[in-house]
Amino acid sequence: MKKILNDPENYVPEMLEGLLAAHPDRLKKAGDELYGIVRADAPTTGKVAIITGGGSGHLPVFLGYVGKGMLDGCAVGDVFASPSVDQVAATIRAVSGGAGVLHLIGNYGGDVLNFAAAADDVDMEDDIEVATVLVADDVASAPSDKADKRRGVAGMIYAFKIAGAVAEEMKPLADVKAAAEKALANTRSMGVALGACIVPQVGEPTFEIGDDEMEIGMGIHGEQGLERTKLKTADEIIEALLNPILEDIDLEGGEITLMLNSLGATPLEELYIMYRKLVELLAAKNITVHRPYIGRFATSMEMMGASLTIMKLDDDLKRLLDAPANSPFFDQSQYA
Amino acid sequence: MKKILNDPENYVPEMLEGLLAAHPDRLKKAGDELYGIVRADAPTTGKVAIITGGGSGHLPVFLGYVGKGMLDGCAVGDVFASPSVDQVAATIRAVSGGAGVLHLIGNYGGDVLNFAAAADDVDMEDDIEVATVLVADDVASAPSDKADKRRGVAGMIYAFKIAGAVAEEMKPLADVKAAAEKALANTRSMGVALGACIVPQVGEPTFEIGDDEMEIGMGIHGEQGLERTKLKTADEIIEALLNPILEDIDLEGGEITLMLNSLGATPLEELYIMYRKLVELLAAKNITVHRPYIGRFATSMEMMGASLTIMKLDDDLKRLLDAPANSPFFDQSQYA
Amino acid sequence: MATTMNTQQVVELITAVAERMIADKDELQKLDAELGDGDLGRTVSRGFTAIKEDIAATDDPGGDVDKFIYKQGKTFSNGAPSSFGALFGTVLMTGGKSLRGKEEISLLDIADATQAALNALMERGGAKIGDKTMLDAMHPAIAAMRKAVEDDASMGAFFRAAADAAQQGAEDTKDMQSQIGRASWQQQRSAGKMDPGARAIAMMLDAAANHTQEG
Amino acid sequence: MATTMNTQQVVELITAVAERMIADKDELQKLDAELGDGDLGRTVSRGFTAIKEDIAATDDPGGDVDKFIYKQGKTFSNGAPSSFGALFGTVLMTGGKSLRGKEEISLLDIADATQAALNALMERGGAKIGDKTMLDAMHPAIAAMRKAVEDDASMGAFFRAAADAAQQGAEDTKDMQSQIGRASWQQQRSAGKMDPGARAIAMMLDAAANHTQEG
Ligand SMILES: Nc1ncnc2c1ncn2[C@@H]1O[C@H](COP(=O)(O)OP(=O)(O)O)[C@@H](O)[C@H]1O
Ligand SMILES: Nc1ncnc2c1ncn2[C@@H]1O[C@H](COP(=O)(O)OP(=O)(O)O)[C@@H](O)[C@H]1O
Ligand SMILES: [Mg+2]
Ligand SMILES: [Mg+2]
Ligand SMILES: [Mg+2]
Ligand SMILES: [Mg+2]
Repeated sequence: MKKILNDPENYVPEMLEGLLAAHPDRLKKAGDELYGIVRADAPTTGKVAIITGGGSGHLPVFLGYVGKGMLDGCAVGDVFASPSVDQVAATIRAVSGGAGVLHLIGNYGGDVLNFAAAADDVDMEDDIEVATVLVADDVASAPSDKADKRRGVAGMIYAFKIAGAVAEEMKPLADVKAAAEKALANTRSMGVALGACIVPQVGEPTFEIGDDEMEIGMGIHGEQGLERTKLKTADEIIEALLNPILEDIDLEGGEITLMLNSLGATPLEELYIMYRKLVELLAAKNITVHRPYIGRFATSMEMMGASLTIMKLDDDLKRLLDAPANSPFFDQSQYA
Repeated sequence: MKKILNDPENYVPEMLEGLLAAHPDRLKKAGDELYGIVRADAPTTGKVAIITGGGSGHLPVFLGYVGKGMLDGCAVGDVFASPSVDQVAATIRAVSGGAGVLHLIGNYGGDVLNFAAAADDVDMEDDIEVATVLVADDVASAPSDKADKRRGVAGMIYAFKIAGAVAEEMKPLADVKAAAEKALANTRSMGVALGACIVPQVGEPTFEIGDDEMEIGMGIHGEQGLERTKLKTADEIIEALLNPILEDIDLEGGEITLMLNSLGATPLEELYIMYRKLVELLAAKNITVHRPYIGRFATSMEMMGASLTIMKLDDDLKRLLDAPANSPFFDQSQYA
Repeated sequence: MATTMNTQQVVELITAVAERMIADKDELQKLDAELGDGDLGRTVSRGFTAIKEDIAATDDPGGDVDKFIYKQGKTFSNGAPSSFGALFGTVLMTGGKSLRGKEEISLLDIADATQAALNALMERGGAKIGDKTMLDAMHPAIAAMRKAVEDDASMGAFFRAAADAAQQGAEDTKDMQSQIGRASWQQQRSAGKMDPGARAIAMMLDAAANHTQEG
Repeated sequence: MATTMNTQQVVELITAVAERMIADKDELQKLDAELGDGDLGRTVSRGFTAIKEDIAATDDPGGDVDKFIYKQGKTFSNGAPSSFGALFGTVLMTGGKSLRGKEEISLLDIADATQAALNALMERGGAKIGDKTMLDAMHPAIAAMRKAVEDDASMGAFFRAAADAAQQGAEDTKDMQSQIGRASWQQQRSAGKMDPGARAIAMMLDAAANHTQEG
């Protein structure tokens, strides 16, 4: 296993200690709970707080979006594992500013169950109101008639951004929840993997893939995808990512934002090579692109591959997307 | 070769076309020269223009730092190759705002020669004044009595940031050059490689490295390093990166900024694991850290490994470092 | 032979199950790698290790049997926070709650507690019988438990019957298509593979049968 | 046999050298992989391909010999923008400039042009003789050229002597420690390896000798 680490069992706590040492001006623990990372100035009284959470190994997802204009806190699991009920509850308590808390989490069994149990706890024990929105944007994971079963991938970042902007406007919980739901109703993702990653505590690749192979639709934890094929060209790959999205949501003639995301090892150069073809394909459908995000936004450690996320825009979503936001991992200043 | 690309020969031009399609609001070609990337609003009349350049495959280096508060332009070479004299000259012409141009480039033979030849051309043909500062921050590449022979790595980003901030203040060429020189006099870097990358036109890894090996001091193009050893722990590795820097520049009791940089495939999680130990080691020497940069700032495509860069600060450098800056790859807003 | 258990006996039973699950975690790991993400072995070993540690750390690991079982549910799910961890935690917590006030528990109590847990799982997790989950091992096990109670079976026979039925239920999941959780993303391709959670339930009951038959 | 060349003959000579360098690029690639970054094979093949293309694209590839050589220097360095590309481009540009106004060039002219190029290289690149670079092949080659001129050698013998001296110079670089360029970062470890740029110069002169000896 080629990794820079000490004891694999300490991968996550040491990572979190490093994070807190690096950004004490912007992040802190949720009380005593190391596995709860919240804004340094949390809670913000009167503001709806938004938290997410899930397994580690996806930086900047999840905790990288804790910051002004986005999330208030994040419950952190071990690599590819859910945070526990107690960790989620500690996070909720640390961010609650009296206006309610929104759980904005990926549609993964463990996370869904543990966040629900934590919501019960803080409801009963602290009278904190919690609403939940599940991210289920990966079109590869279920057909459109079972869209609620889909898993959540990079699309969650658009939900963080949109709901976060609404919360920053001091809107009530129902509005923040509705904004997240609207963002997600307009969002679809699709990924491709070329190479596996290694969970530190396991020490072996999560899946096997031939030197000349790729898998379209693979999940970010190595969940089996739609099709294993020979490695295709960049132009073919981006088409294979775009087409299932276009079949799932009508974008023709509209305006979108998009995220072309490396799963980790795939270099930015290759994202731009794909982007070149992508704008061509979109232009042919009269789809215009606002504020493309091209980079590493949701990774699987050193996995090789990429994902495409598209969010259909209206004036409202566009304004909220453009609002400033800032975290140690995501800085969208007034300039851009 | 596991890469998302079309014809390997088109790796760089297709990457550049994608880049220009993605960021037309912030970047444009240097006239007709695709291999010259400049700010969309270049030239800025009366401002000293700063350009850099070098081989592709290091994003965000080099062109990723073209933007407000940093560079005005970048001449782009093929993967790991210098841009040509004509490409550099076209870039100079596109950014020159009448106040002179600073070449701020890595100390690599091809780049040094071609930028010098281009400077001759624009001096003779266009009366453009050019000054040159070479980045030579990699302590692994030569002993301190031959420090001018060292190669340039991630430390160049601090030089871009500091010199860029001074240029933005509309200071004359001599001041911008002096600022770059001061930044670099205070800057040292050291890297470690765990895994190789593949130059697309070559199709094979640039070097061989065993499954349980690492190489301290390896260059970003796979130049042989100081020592090949068994893979060490994160704590040992960061110490091996820090110690040669501490031997080369006196930091004890001072304030620094630092860049803990992934060479590509190494995930952010592992950088934070190293950072945890790094602050411990620095604290033991009474060295305090201002604004740590932790992420991917200078890569070698999918190379696995990391580098540490340290710049010693004084009030002046600190103010210039904190100034806002913005490019599609680097956004330092007023918030942070 | 006794057909009731006091707290001390429950502690011993759970400890025996824990040992077995930690020892055989690789089998679950492999099944989950086929159908899910390959962490179920780690989940059960972490969850049961947490329970063992909790038992070891408590001076009198007994106390009220309902509270003990409830607490081990919390311990399991906090120690192994995956789907199965949360769900099996719910099984123990709900089971514990349904035994409220009992000093000793009977075989019928166990059948009823398992039924209560099943209901809670369906409510919490949204799965139905036949969705290819741990429910498909629990459901036939409960029927077998009730039949064993009717037949005045010994505790050993009770758990053996439940274990066999659960194992058959786990085998039957091979013919099902996953409707919920990670495995559902495999859609048609999930057919032919055994559900790892169902197998985990069968394995626990088998360990319980071995333990009580020894006694 | 003639000891001067007109433009047409220079074009033929450069074309012959180009063919050879493109054919034997792998040898240079390997040497540069040992001591540098392994791109010298690609550099020479790209540079000489650019020259061949330029010659093919020009109706009358001749014209003034000085201008022709100068132009091929620009073509080489823009076509192969690495250290060697820039430096060998400088060789041709400086050589061309030193032939200003000539219709035909003599062997002495060639020796003088090579000397002018060597001086320019030292100025541009900052290397000295003995720093383990292409200079260490050019320097002995110039001495051999001058001796051949003194000895009234034929053009073929002139280039053969230069090529042999250059090759000996390249061999001698094995004993040197790199003082400049990428190879210098290897410090002591550079000893024992042949400088790839020096070998490239020797290879070019060998190609020139083969071509002119055939004629
Ligand atoms: N909603 C559910 N209801 C009942 N059982 C479930 C549910 N979701 C998952 N399971 C069970 O959990 C097992 C997987 O557990 P685990 O590996 O912890 O899941 P994950 O790694 O996806 O979080 C499945 O085999 C199944 O038996
Ligand atoms: N400053 C210099 N002066 C003379 N020759 C040099 C100099 N730098 C490099 N060389 C020659 O160039 C050769 C390497 O060329 P090349 O592979 O193009 O370099 P790089 O890949 O480092 O840009 C060396 O073997 C050496 O002969
Ligand atoms: Mg899991
Ligand atoms: Mg090179
Ligand atoms: Mg699992
Ligand atoms: Mg080279």
